[in-house]
Amino acid sequence: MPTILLFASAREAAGRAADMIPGSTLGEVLDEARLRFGGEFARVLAASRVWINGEMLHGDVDGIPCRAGDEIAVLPPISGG
Amino acid sequence: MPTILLFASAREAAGRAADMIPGSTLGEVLDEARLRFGGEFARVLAASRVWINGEMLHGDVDGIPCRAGDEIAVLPPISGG
Amino acid sequence: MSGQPSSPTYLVDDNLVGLTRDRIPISEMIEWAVTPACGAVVTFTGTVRDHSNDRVGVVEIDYEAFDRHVEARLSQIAAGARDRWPSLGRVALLHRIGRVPLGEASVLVVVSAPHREEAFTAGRFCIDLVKECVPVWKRESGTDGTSGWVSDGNPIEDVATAARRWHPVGEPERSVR
Amino acid sequence: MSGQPSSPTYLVDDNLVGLTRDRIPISEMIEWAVTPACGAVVTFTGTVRDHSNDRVGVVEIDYEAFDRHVEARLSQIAAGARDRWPSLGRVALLHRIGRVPLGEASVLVVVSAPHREEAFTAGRFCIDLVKECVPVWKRESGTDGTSGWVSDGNPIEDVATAARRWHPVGEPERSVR
Repeated sequence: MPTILLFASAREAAGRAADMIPGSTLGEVLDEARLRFGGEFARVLAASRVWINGEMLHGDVDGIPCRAGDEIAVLPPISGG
Repeated sequence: MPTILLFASAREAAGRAADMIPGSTLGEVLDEARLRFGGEFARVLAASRVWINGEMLHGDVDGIPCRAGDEIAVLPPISGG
Repeated sequence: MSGQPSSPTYLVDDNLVGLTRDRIPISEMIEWAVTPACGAVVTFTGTVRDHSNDRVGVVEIDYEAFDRHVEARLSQIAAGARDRWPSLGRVALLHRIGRVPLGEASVLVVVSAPHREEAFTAGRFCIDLVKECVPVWKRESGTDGTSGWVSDGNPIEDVATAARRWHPVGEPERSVR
Repeated sequence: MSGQPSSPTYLVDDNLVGLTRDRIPISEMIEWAVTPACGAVVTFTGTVRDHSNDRVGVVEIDYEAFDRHVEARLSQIAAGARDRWPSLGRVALLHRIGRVPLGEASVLVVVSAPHREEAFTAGRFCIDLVKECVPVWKRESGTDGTSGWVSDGNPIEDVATAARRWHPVGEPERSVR
């Protein structure tokens, strides 16, 4: 089952820093995350970057396949320094 | 009698850091300095700025009057820092 | 690296990057950056400020990071600067995380070069990219007892993309290749 | 001032200029420059380099100054920077004279500002003007035992003139007012 890692406002909205979430595509995992973590999390997610295994994703990413052991990171906007 | 202050390569060419040089205009003082200190000094002077009492001079300066107590400084090019 | 974010790590001889929970050793880094061939050292320290777009009366910022990606990103930025300005001597990029009180440094860039032109330009490049590309978030705490995540950030960017887009201040922006 | 060129002198609260024969206190100056309103500190250190246009194998530079005009000029430069970038926090400008060995700093600029943009630009302005306007000369000594005045300098310029002519790197040069 993929692991989701949550940072900063995404972590706070979800009430946890990490979770195991089922899904065979990124879209399924993120849908389930929105269900579990609620509307505030969904709002943060909409403004965030998503990385899989440290790689940034671009464009329409919902169809990307996910496997057990994949690490999906939700990174809210940064203001740096 | 005006005082002339010499720095860096001007000081080295003249063999001294300061001198008293007679003259009622800057042109007279600098002519006398060239005579006293020789050709190498004259070459350095040609590339230098001349300040009177801490003020930079511009343009044709030979006619500027000099008084006893005036401080004429010869400042070779700087390379800074 | 990510397991011990407590002291700077030498990654390449002339690039030094690190994530630390302690005070950033500013003068040590400047000393380290000096080499015989380099007459110019430019240093940028980003310090915790008493105000932001969100808040006045900031007394502390708590920096949270995706730890194990910070040094890799800093290292890419240092390498990107060296690609662009091959004359650079040394490049040090350090980020502090955890709670940083008002006035202390959270980020440090030190760049040395033979001449000041490239030291200034490369220093600016490095801090601009640190602020665009390194997964670090700021939670500000105020004198009023409240705190919150800084809300005016931008989506985190890849180093390669940000480097292509970066241009010296004053120069017209080039299109992204 | 000119009688005691041994320690930095406070001239105005938020500007600090000085002529010194000792090592330049870099980290103290950076600490001094940090204020609660300023999140960005840019530091330039000019260090003695092993080569110049004239010479390789430089081991030391002996700096000679028209002592009693150095601090006044540094002060004019700091004031000029503050006129141009009113948001600046603190500005420190120090010059060392006498014999400075390879790798040690001969000149220091530290500028703090709320944001990095003006800190970088003002820092560059300050060091450019120091190199154009401050009556200091360099005599380089080499490994071969010879020494000589650095010959590739420019005529010393007034601060007001140099400030008007100065423009950020990359911007087209403006005509002198």
